[in-house]
Amino acid sequence: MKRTRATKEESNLEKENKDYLLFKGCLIPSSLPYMEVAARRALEILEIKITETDNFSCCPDPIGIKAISELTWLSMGARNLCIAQEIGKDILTLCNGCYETLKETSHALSEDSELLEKVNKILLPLNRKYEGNTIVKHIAEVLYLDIGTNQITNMIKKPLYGLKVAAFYGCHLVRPSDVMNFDDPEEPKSLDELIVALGADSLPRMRKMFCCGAPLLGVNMDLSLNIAKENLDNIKTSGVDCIVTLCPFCQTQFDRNQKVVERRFNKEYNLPVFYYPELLCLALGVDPYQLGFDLHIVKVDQVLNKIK
Amino acid sequence: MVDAGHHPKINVLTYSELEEVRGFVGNFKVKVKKKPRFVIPEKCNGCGLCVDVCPIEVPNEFDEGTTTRKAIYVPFAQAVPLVYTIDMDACIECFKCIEACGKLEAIDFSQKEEIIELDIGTIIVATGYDIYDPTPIKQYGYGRYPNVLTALELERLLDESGPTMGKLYRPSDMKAPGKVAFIQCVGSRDDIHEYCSGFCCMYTIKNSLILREKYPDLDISIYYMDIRTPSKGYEEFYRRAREEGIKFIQGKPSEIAQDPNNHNLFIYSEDLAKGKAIRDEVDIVILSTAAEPRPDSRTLGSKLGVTSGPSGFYMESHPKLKPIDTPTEGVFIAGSSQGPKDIPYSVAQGSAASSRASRILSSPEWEIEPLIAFVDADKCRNVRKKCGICETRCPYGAIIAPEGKPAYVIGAKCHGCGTCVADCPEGAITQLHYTDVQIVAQIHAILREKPEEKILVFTCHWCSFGAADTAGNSHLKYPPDNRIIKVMCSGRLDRKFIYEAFRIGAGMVLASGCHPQDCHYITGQHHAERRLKAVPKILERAGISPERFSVKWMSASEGQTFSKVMKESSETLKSIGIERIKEENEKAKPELEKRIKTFREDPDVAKILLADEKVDIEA
Amino acid sequence: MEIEKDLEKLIEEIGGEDFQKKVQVCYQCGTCVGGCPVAWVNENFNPRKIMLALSRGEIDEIINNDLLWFCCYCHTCLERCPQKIPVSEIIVKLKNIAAKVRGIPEGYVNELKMIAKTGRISSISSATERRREQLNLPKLVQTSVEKDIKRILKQTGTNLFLEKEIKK
Amino acid sequence: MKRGTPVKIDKRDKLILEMKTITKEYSLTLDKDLCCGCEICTIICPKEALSLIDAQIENGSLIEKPKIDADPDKCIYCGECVILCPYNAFKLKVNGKETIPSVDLEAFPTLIREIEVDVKKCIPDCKLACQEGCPFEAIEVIYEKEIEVSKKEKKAEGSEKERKLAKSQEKKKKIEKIKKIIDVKIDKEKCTYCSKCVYDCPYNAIKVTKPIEGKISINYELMPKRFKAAADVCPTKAITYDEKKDKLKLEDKWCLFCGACRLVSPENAIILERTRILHEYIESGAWNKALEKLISPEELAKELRIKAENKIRYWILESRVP
Repeated sequence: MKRTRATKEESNLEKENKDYLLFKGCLIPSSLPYMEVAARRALEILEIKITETDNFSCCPDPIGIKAISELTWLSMGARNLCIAQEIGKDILTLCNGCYETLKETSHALSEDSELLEKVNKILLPLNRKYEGNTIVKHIAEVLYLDIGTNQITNMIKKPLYGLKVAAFYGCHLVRPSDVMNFDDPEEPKSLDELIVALGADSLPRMRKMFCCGAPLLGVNMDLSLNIAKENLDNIKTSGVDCIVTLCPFCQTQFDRNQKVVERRFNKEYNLPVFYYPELLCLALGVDPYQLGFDLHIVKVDQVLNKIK
Repeated sequence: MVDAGHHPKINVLTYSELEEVRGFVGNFKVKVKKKPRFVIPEKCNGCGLCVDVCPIEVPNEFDEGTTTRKAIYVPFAQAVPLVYTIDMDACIECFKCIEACGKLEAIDFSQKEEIIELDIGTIIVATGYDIYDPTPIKQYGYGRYPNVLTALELERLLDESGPTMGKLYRPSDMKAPGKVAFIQCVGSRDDIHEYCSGFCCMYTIKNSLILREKYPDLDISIYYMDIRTPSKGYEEFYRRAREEGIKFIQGKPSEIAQDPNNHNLFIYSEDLAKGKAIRDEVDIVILSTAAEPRPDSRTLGSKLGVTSGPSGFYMESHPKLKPIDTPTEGVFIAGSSQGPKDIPYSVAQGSAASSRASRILSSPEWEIEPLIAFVDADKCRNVRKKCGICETRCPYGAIIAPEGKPAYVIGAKCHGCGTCVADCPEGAITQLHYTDVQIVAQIHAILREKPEEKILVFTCHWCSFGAADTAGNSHLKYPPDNRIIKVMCSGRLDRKFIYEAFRIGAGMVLASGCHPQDCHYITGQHHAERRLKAVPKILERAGISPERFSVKWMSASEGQTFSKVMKESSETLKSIGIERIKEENEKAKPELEKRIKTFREDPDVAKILLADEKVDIEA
Repeated sequence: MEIEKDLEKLIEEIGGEDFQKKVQVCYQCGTCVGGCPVAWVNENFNPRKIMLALSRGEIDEIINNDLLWFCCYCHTCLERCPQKIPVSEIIVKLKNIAAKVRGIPEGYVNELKMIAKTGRISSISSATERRREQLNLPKLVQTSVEKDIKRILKQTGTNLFLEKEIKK
Repeated sequence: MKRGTPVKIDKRDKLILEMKTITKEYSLTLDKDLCCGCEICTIICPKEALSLIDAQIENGSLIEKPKIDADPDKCIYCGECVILCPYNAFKLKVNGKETIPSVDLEAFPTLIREIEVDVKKCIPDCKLACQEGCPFEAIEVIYEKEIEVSKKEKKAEGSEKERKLAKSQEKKKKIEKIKKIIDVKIDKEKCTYCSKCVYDCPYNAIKVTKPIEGKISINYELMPKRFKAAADVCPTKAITYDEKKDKLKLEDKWCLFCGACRLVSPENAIILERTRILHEYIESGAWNKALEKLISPEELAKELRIKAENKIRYWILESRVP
């Protein structure tokens, strides 16, 4: 934790005019555009500039594609990193999956020169060459380390006092910890502190770092929903008003599949699910109607009413 | 403890720190820092009135923070001497204790730190161990979940005179628990501490049986990887625990979760016998944490000339033959400062150490290893001009160079590292049993046949030779092309030995010794490192590829490293090739000849050189 | 390029003996199972048993079992292993072998197809575009992505999984 | 983190230091809203566990008041800060109960601070000046009220609209009037004994004993222009800022001599000296030390001399010469 604190101070110094290359990913822009809206608005208000490019492909998926062929996974990841390298900017991702793929690819290729050579050979016909050491940041990392919770507290206009929230980090934000090196893998603090910065309360619960189960959606729906149920049970018993995620996969699993779990196990949860930038936007005073809350499957009205 | 305190011949110095040790076996001069306790022991009768009036409370270290103590305190009820101490980090100097003490006038706020000097014959180090703080193992939630205890905390709670008068409560709500679970190997046998802490299995079984006796209805389970019961009567004890209905579940728990509403704990683990993941709801979890060396063991060790192994515990002279002795004669180790051990083993070792010590104390004279150095007064240049290099080299102050007179060695103080020998510019100092003649003769003997195919390895007695020994003991394989010459310390390594080896055609030379912090002669390795730094450059200038000479530091336990280094060196040797080695050696000969000039001047060494050269010619 | 099916060669490719050695220090404590979300909901999935089989050289046993694909790659096992064995990473490597020897699950085939076609894992439909327009988001455009991705897939031999699928 | 290791919990409105063992729990809470960032606790803390974070001042006005930071490793929960904080911002709890062990064991005195209201002197036409003027909302006046309706003649004629308007105005004209003051309640938790109410009260009904006595003055030459931070920080409103004249106004009658204004002002611009602290009789080295730090050594010497004289008198009277 000490390490995180140190970087927090350091990066606060150099945050002036920070400009990132936005990596939208696949799932957010096509299926969950409301997440993109919130992220864009939040970054705009917090004065973080973003550049965009149309050249990015899928990150690719660290579960499916990596399982099929690690080399393909690395090469496609390296291709995306090449693009960032050409533009000369650090990558900002909105999704834990993209975050892991790009950060781990960058890490692996910087550590292992043989592997880098191998990947560059594959990229040769594409007229691309990866040099290594591209910096990849998750939006939570930018908010927590670059801007800092104090700054966020100072900027919010409508504090979310009294809102009880379950923080759901998602696996790949913090694990594997020696690659991600962002927050503690067992007892992370960043999202909790970010939530507290908005005036809301982040409540403790059992098995906070349990996987959401989304990676198994394409392999075995049954297992995936069972894992989601374990999480929803734990979240529900902790007595929160809503869930806050940092990843479109967790978001899908809890928002879209909540009803499926409810039906299958004959239970009722009724837990609205927010992407953290959505809550941030609300606290920063963005009009809820601009954020596309109607696209949420679990209706968020109860939460919006509570924070009014 | 009380007996020791009353014994006329035992002087107990508590609340004191070792400052400095000088001298040698039988004649140690020891400086001890007595910290001020602000209470005069002779006047204090231990009544405890001062404690009642003290307004400040801090966590009690003896009770592992399960309760508090006052700023004026005795560590524990049986402490010897039973004298109060004021903790100045907590005291606010209200002087209420002075008022309470009244006519006894035992409290003295003007006390200062005091250094006392003692004449000591032998020293036994028995500084014990520390308990690993399991907070970094975040998944077990120690420090976050109130109902997760360490085994030592449980031990205090179960003590009849402890903070809860021997009752076990859930710290979160002070209710009696219905179900408790022990988790074994917390912080040992993993990436935190590689070793097995040894006694945790037994104390867990002991505590589970005490709990069973106190609370017959309590549900007790023990999560373990292996239960280790290697000593006499231990396995029977384990069997008794099973008979008493204590559940043993094989499987290391992956995480402990806490129900935020009622502080109940959930253990998530695999039950290996069933082969599936299980969840267990319990009231209290007790972590059997690892034993670890005390944080200041290395600093204390360096004052005493006792080294620590990779795990941080003190190293014995020889793991099998000299388990109590240390490299410094007259200093012995006992108990858990040497490694984790249980009570009978500690008592046995303590008794052994005291009898080893009394051997020295009871004899009027003590024979030391004859490995000492002496100065040839005729050669010493200190007579002609101020030199005194040898004096600066000796870490023990055993060699003295008075102005205008030849230097001399105090035999009993000399530990025999040979650093002064190697650094004497005139070659005036000789070390018995490791004379230049003897070492050069070894070099010549080893390199008599096919020298270019051989790797000459210089090792120090304690570490790198130990590493070679360990490699052999552990049946590690490495190529047979190396030849070892042992010296007491790498500090003895004269550069001329290396030049001589190359001059007569060695394929490779490897100098080795201990890691900097482990040197058994305190600074010997440091001087060797400094001296050997220049060698590769000189060799390169002479025409010898620098990779043919290398320096490696390793500790006695690093058998793996030794075999790895030998394998690598062997490969380097092969990759260079005999032809090139021969060529290089031929080219370098004149330059090397110059560098060993002083050897030729020494008649005894010259004899060996000449004899060998004659053999060459005859051949 | 063709899908390699020789097991020994495949193991050699991912590091051979060293790869297997990584798990030989495993002392079968079960930490990986206790924290595994999949083992929690499915009794048969057991990463410890996978490590056991691997350390004994019984790799074909692992890859012939469909359970391997159930690993959800959450890295909990990797974080908590007391011997620092990268369990999840090892399972990925085993999955790579299994993919070549026995093929991949249907869900992943669809994903791969989508990637080969569009370079993304989710399609951009006109409905998506409409929704983005409503939310004032810029249009989704892609340039030169598909061609690049196809090349990468061909170079790394991953496209063979697709061809095989098409033949079916 | 071993059991009993103290921790710091920094919340939006509270700073908490906690030391939890199984049998005992200590917690020291600083209410950030009540704290004005004066220096008293940092001066007297015997273990230097408390420190000040400087205020933020922009263009002469206060952006953020000075804050107190605490070091959990140094704090020993002696409670000295609790006793001396003029604004009751600190709370010490042992096992959940509010108490100060050092006071119970006579290592620290309690301050003499009193407030008395003579309700008999209260006359209803004061318009509750004490309640309205209290900077800490600690005074609640309980009174009987009477509703007086102004009896303006209603215009009978006029359009309906006008009549409606008149009706609404009529409502507004209902004036609450205080008939009799029954009691004046002082919330001792909130009251800082600043004695502002004494001077607000037109009838001399309130008497206050201030715990700290001293002298304060402003050196206007050193004060920058348009500087109002000193007024912004003052919790008792003893310093006010006059916008028109661009001048700080000082009213030392209800100054608590806490020194918050001195902290935010330029050096030597505010001259402050604490001369006396009213406290119960006590003999304690720790208290003497606190006095020495808080008031001048000369004043301490005076106090010690009085103590010594008392002692001698006692000995003589009881003829118990030591």
